[in-house]
Amino acid sequence: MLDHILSILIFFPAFAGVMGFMINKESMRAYGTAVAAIEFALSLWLWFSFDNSVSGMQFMEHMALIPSFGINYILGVDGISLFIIIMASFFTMIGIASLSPAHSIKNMIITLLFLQMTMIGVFAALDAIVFYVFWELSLVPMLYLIGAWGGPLRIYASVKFFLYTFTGSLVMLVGMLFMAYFFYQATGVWSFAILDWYRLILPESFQLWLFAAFFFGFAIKVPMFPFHTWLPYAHGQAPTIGSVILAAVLLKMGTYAFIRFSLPLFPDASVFFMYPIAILAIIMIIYTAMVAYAQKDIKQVVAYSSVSHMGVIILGTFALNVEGISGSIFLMIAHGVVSGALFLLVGVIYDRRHTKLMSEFGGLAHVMPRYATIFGLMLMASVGMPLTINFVGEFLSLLGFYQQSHILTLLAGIAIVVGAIYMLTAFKKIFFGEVTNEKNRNLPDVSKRELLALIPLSIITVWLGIYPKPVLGPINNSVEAVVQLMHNKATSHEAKMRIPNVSGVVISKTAMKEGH
Amino acid sequence: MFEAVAFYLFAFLTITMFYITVTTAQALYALSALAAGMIFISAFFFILGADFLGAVQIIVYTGAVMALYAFGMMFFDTTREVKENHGNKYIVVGLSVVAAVMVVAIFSAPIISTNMQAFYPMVEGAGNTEQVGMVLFTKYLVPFEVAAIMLLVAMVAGIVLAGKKMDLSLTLMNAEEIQAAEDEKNKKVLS
Amino acid sequence: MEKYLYIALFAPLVSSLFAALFTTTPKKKFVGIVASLLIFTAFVSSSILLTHILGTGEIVHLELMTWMATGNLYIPFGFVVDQISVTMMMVVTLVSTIVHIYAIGYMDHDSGFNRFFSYLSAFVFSMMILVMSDNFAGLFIGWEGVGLCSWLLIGFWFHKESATWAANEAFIMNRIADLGMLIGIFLVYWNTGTLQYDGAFAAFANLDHATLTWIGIFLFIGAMGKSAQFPLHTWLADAMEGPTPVSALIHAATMVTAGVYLVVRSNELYALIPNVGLFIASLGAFVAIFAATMALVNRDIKRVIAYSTLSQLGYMFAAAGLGAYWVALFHLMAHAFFKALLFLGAGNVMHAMHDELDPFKMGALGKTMKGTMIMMTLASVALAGIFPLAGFFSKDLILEVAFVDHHFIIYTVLLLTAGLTAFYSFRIIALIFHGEDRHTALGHHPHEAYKFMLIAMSPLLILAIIAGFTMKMPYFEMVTELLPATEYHIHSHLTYWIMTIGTQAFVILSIFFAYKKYMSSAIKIPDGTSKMENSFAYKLLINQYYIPYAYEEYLVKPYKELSTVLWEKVDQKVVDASVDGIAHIFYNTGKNTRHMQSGNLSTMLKWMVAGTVALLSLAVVFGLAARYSGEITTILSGLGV
Amino acid sequence: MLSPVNVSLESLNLITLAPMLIPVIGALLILVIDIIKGGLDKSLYVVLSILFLALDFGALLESAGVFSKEGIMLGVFDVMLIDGLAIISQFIIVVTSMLFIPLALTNKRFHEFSYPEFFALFLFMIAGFQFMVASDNLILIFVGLETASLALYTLIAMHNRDKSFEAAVKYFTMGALAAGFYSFGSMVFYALTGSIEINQIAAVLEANNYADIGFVLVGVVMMLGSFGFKLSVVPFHTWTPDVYEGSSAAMAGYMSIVPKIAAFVVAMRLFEFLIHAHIVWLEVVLYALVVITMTAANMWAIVQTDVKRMLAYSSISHAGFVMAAILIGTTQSNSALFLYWILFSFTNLGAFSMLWISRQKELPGYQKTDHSFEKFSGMIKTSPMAAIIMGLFMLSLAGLPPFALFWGKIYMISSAVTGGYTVLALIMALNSAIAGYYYLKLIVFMFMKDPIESNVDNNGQLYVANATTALKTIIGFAIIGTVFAFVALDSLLEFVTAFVYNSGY
Amino acid sequence: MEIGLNHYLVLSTILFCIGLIGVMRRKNLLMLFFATEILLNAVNVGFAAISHYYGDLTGQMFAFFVIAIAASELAVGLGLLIVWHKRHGTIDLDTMSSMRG
Repeated sequence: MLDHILSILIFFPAFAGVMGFMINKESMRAYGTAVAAIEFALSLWLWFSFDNSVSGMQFMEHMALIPSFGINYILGVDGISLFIIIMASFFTMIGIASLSPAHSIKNMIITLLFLQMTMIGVFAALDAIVFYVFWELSLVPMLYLIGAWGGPLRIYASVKFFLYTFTGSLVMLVGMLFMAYFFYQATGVWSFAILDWYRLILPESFQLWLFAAFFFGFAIKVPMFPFHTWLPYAHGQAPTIGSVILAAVLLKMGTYAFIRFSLPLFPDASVFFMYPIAILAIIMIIYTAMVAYAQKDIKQVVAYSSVSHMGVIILGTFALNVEGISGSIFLMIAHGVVSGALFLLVGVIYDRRHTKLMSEFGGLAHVMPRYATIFGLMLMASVGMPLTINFVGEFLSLLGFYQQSHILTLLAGIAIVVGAIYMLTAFKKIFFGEVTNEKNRNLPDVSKRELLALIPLSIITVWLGIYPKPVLGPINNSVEAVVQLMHNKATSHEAKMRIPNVSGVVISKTAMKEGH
Repeated sequence: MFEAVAFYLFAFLTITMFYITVTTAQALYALSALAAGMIFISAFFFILGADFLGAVQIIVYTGAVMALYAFGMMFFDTTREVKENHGNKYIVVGLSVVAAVMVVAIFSAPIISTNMQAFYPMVEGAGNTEQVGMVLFTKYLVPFEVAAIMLLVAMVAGIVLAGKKMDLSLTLMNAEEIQAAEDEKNKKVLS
Repeated sequence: MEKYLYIALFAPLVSSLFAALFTTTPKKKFVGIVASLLIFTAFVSSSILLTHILGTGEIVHLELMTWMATGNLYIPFGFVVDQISVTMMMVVTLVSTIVHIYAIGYMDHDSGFNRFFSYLSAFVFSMMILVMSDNFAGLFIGWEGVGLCSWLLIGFWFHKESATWAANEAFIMNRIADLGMLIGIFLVYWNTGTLQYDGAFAAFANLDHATLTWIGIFLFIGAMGKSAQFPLHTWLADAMEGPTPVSALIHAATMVTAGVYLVVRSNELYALIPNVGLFIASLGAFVAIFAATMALVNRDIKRVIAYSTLSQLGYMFAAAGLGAYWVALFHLMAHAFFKALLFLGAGNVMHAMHDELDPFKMGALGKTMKGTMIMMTLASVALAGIFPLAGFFSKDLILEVAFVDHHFIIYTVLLLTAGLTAFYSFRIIALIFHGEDRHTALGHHPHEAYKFMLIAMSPLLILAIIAGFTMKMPYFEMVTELLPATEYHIHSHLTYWIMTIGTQAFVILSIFFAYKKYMSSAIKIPDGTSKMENSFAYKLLINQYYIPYAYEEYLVKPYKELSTVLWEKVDQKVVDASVDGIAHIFYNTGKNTRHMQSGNLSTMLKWMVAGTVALLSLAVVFGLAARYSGEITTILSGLGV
Repeated sequence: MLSPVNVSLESLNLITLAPMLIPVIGALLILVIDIIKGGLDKSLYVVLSILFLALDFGALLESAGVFSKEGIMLGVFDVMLIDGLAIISQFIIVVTSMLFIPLALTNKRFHEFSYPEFFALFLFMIAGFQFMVASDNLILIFVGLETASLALYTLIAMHNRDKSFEAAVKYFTMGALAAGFYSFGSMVFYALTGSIEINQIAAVLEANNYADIGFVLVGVVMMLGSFGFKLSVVPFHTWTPDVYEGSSAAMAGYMSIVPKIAAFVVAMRLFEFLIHAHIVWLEVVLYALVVITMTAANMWAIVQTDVKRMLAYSSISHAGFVMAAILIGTTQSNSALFLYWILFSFTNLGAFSMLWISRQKELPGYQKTDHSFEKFSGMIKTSPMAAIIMGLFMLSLAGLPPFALFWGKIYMISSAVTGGYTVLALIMALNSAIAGYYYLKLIVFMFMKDPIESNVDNNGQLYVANATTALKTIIGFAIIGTVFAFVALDSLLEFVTAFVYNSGY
Repeated sequence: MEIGLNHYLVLSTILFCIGLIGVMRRKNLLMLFFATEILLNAVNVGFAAISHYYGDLTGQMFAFFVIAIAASELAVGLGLLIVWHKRHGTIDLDTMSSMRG
């Protein structure tokens, strides 16, 4: 069974989703939760069976799909994708479990299960086309989620989300086809397998163009400035569960793809574009943080804060060293947990008041102390308080990038200041002060169902903040392999300089220290 | 010399006739001019030695086609002056003149491949009709048969469209109306 | 000894978590008691560690577990108890024990009683991590942790707008400095390959001067924030919105001194870059007098004390900057005792006066609050540096350091500040406890604080009195195991005596002047009419040199406006609009050209002919050009093209 | 004197005629049956048609087998040309026809299906298309084309309502003009080369090295005009939306596939040798036409208010997309053309069938046209299954993986990439994004809007009002073909590539 | 002055263009169909001429089939017109523009 665990992980939710059509409306939530829980258990089993000491791909599956055009169904996980997969299944589970009553909940749960399939598919795919299939397919359930259960502007938001990302990924698709063509020219065989592509060393000029094509697709997904404007709409209009999954998992596809595709395939181009991208990332960090500060809607604040944090992830990725990339992957998980939790939290008051305007609230800490506490915890995680999950990622990302550029890191570091500004201001507006709005006077505190989602997230936030090793270790191993690959493949002198040579010494050094 | 005179004469005539056809407001004039033009064209065929074609032209066109058109004209009652709402004349004339000038500009130069080897050369001594028949029933047998099918199609189409079958539209009637119409029909049969 | 280390470290955490269990329940006294006991346990453990170190000179160093490890980076949760950290631990645990006990009384009537203890203990825990960590990352954990607790505690009364505002201000301002610190840490890592103190310090010797300078500067920026050095000082005065025990513990004794601790801890670094040290010293001296001047006129007793703290921090930095690390640390310790005492006394006063903070509205409280008066007066004496109280030994030593090192400007400034310190300290003493009774008219009926609160304060009082002459030499011997053991002696005895006596006289004169000025019955509640209040100097000082105003006006507001502009104008009108614009181009093109499909057959035919003719024209032009290419070339060459 | 001709029967290679003759026989049989006994139910004719088409399919399989063994076949005085293109396209024509003809078995009665002439004409039309693709003789192509077209005009008109007559007249008139262009173009080629067989035209032009290119181009332009009309290339496309709107959804869906593939094959035969000869003019013009057709049609589709009309524009856009294959002119691109069209036929079959089963006879007030977007409002609530199926077809049309058209799309774009047309590849990709908008529009209506009251009351009956088992089966085929296309893709690709390659394209 | 192939081609072109004028200009469908007949006849002249000058029969064949096609088109076209005329009493093409945009 372990030979096919990834396929099972991918298709089990979809199968269950199809079966779900037969389930009675009343029992749908229980069904959904059960399926998601099984899926989560499976993903935990995956983690359990995962060999931490191996840096390459594990649980590989291979099946011919269109061999004459080089398209094959290839799956596999390494330390980079493992945890994002677990996170995806985790969030689906708690998302469904904590779902607040909505119309057509059956459709919603089925949609979520399909969404889960696509999410896991993206992170497990090792064939560019299979990857692309899931990548694009993930848009559809999300489109439906936003469009059917969203706010007043939901149709605009969902269509914008779909078309924007769709456009970007089409450019990426052209890039992929080019890549396959180059591979064909070099070897005489068509192949879309990523691991095959890794072996291909392209001249720098080709790398630049292909990098740009891939970048376009990924950047919109991340979303990077100036391609980010779909996100506030999507988040602002999406139902809570939609925002949670969007922020926690879907955005990670972009950053994950950078690490899976852009860096190892185009090391020279990565170095070439490092500064421009870093500058974009910094604009993202500071600009969106400032925009977040100007928001009136709490969900928009969280949405923009997402963009801001994604900037740090990008920066860490383009540190091109083990510290930065590990940090950025860790931050992906961290950001998923924290912003997912924040969106859930926003959903809590939205469910009660059906408004997200901060001016409607104030003094909620009196009325809903538990809620305020959890919000406060997540707020602190969001601003990167040490011993919370976010700090580890942010610290490592910035630390990593510092090797590449001092001044840019200094600028990027402003994140910790501006992040605090908008977050604290928002917190103050909602929770502090006297209760001025009568409607808020008798709001119930978080319910058990909501706690069901929030408590595990809080625990993870603190646990991985204090003890990130179980996650960071496997990530580190895989990232070292990636960086080494990049170093070996780099052709230009500058790239060789910029990308460190991770020799075996380092690993043993770490191991020695661990022993000590 | 005779050839040149004939060419220019008939060219002038056909052009005039066709010009009248497309410009006159009287459908009858147009029809007559068209018929005349067609006959003049058959003159070219005779000049060019395509006797069979000339005959077909006169018989099919001037005979059959024109008769049909005349019938149509009567049916549509367009013997009176036809009022047509013309849009921008400049576009029409402009486009046509440009097209003519363009093609003439190219065609005015001699075609390079004048010494073409004929694939189905005309045979000295055989009549044109004979030759045509020879080619038509060997090489062009299949197209000929397909043309027959085409004519059959046209016939069926004409019958279907112009016949009674289109009078009642089942598409537009709902189930009850169709039922009523069928009952009506059956009644007639019975009575 | 590991056991005691863990107890010292984790007892506050346990205390915090324990109290946290009761945050949503009504006040429970035992929460406070248990918390105090646990903190006391930490204190006892610290004491055991202290005796251990004093006895054996052996440093306790251990690693709890790995925190982050990736690539070359390896950060453990490592703790070290050496002479420096044990000093800090003692100060922290002692003051916090006292503050905890004190708070049981002080927070008696507050609905957030349990929550308060949770926060307070969490603070102690963070502080312990800060001082005990054996690496920069661990330090940073504590660093941020205390920031967080400070935020929670300043904003403890979150229904008050001013409190939450001050909390956010403190947090954000600290964050600015933390960025500097973070960069400093990055620099350390990429240049030395480690963040452990021992490894990093050992590697510093091989680094070039410029790098070290940058490291020094960035780490010091971090210190500036936490210790509220100019220009990041405004939060400290505003932080007085928090409950008074918080001010005593965090904003006087412990957290604000973290910056000093950092500089002292990094003494091996700063020893290599004396120019940065000089800058630190100069800044310290500047802040000392700068803060003291603001304290002169302020009409809020807690703020006066806060400025005083600021001023004293300036002293410490002056000492540390000049290389006298042990002196700085000593002053830190002594200052913690008497400043905490002063704050707690002020707390008593506040309690008695129902949170009235304007000393001009008090007067003659000495009659009802004798104990508090004695304590505060003695603390002020200590602060002013009168022999033989603690301040004399620590503060005058700093003056000597400046003198001995021939930094006469710094010396002069610090000396002047000493006089100002005495003046403003006794200004409030005089206004609160002596002179006319101005409060009864305002309807206040002050009473003395609970006895146990006073008893709790008494250790501080004792320490404020005796710390100087009893502890200086043993302390010196202990701490110089790690720190440079420079003794500062003025070689000429005559000079020494002249200086000492001169300073004492100057200070005592200032005290008398203060008493004379503010005990007079002519003191009225200022109403903005007096000549002094309209003088430029007064306005400058009461408005804190207009710095908060400037920050508000030139930083906060523009930031807010820029944010709004970025959102409404840039993000929506430019970035988003251009995306929508592209979409609209397609949509509108479709909309405007759909009339091409007019539904009229004639038009359709025209389009078809037009399309063909257009293509035909292209074809013919191309064909003619090809046909006459020879001629065209000839003509063109004839034209000289 | 003419010498008598002796022709041996073997040399005629009559098998090449078999696939075309079968539907002709079928059509005649139907006519005969109608004469003998009128008033028989349409199901008889439907099944008869399917049977003859199945026979046709069998004959095609036979030809395919012969082709793969012996290569290109010429027959009946070299008029017939059975090569890979002819076989693949006939497969597409026949299979699509087989799938479309059961759409006649609707629940409601519609005029055209009530008359056996419809089925006879339908089979004649198929024969016409088959002749058209299986020859490189311009005469036979012309005659085949006209046979098919005339039948098609009639089939459209037989829907028997004002719009369908209007559509038929428009189509017919423009078709007549296109026929004029075609014959003029043929004349030019004939004048240039003395031949009307494409391979000989190519050979002669090649031999004199395209002397007097202007002359050649005049012929090319006329042919472009004619096939531009058939393939609905902008600006010759104007008939398409009107005709689609005017005819029944079933017919419209059929028209979006079969006539076009026939025209594509002829266009490929006609233009490919010119592209291979690197006629710059043609490359530029085709490039422009492809881009304009794709983009403009997409932009017009965006602003449509009727789904069928939107699909009409969308099929123009798809045709433009596929036209790129002719421009690129590699084996990969030509295979991509067929692959794309096969996949497209399944999806479009599904989409139009879905429209067909929801066809009403009387339009409620909120609906201006047969299939206006409002009609589908909130469909997910009233008939979820139908909505999901329709949504899948839309996604497939939008080129979303893993649905059928996605694979066609990537193979086509890949061929552009391989052929060196990078910018074109990008434009093609980005056009999919524009197209996404209007497909999404329908999805938005179906899934995100609230249903109209009356539809809630009758529980979504509207959307399946016309459905019968036969129609549902067809939709089932379409769904399977759309969703699970990737299963068969590899063998399909190999088959198509082999056939195209062995035909020399 | 010899009459060459070019003369005939030019004539054919001119006639074709006259046909185009008619196609574009005519609003009466019946008269529009006249114009399409002109188009086809124009081409036939060309074919016959080429056939003559090349001494090749193919051109005549084509012309022959063109005539057949013209006749069939006429049948279908008239059928359509009759249906339309029955319903609307007019064959002016301006009356048929219910579909647009």
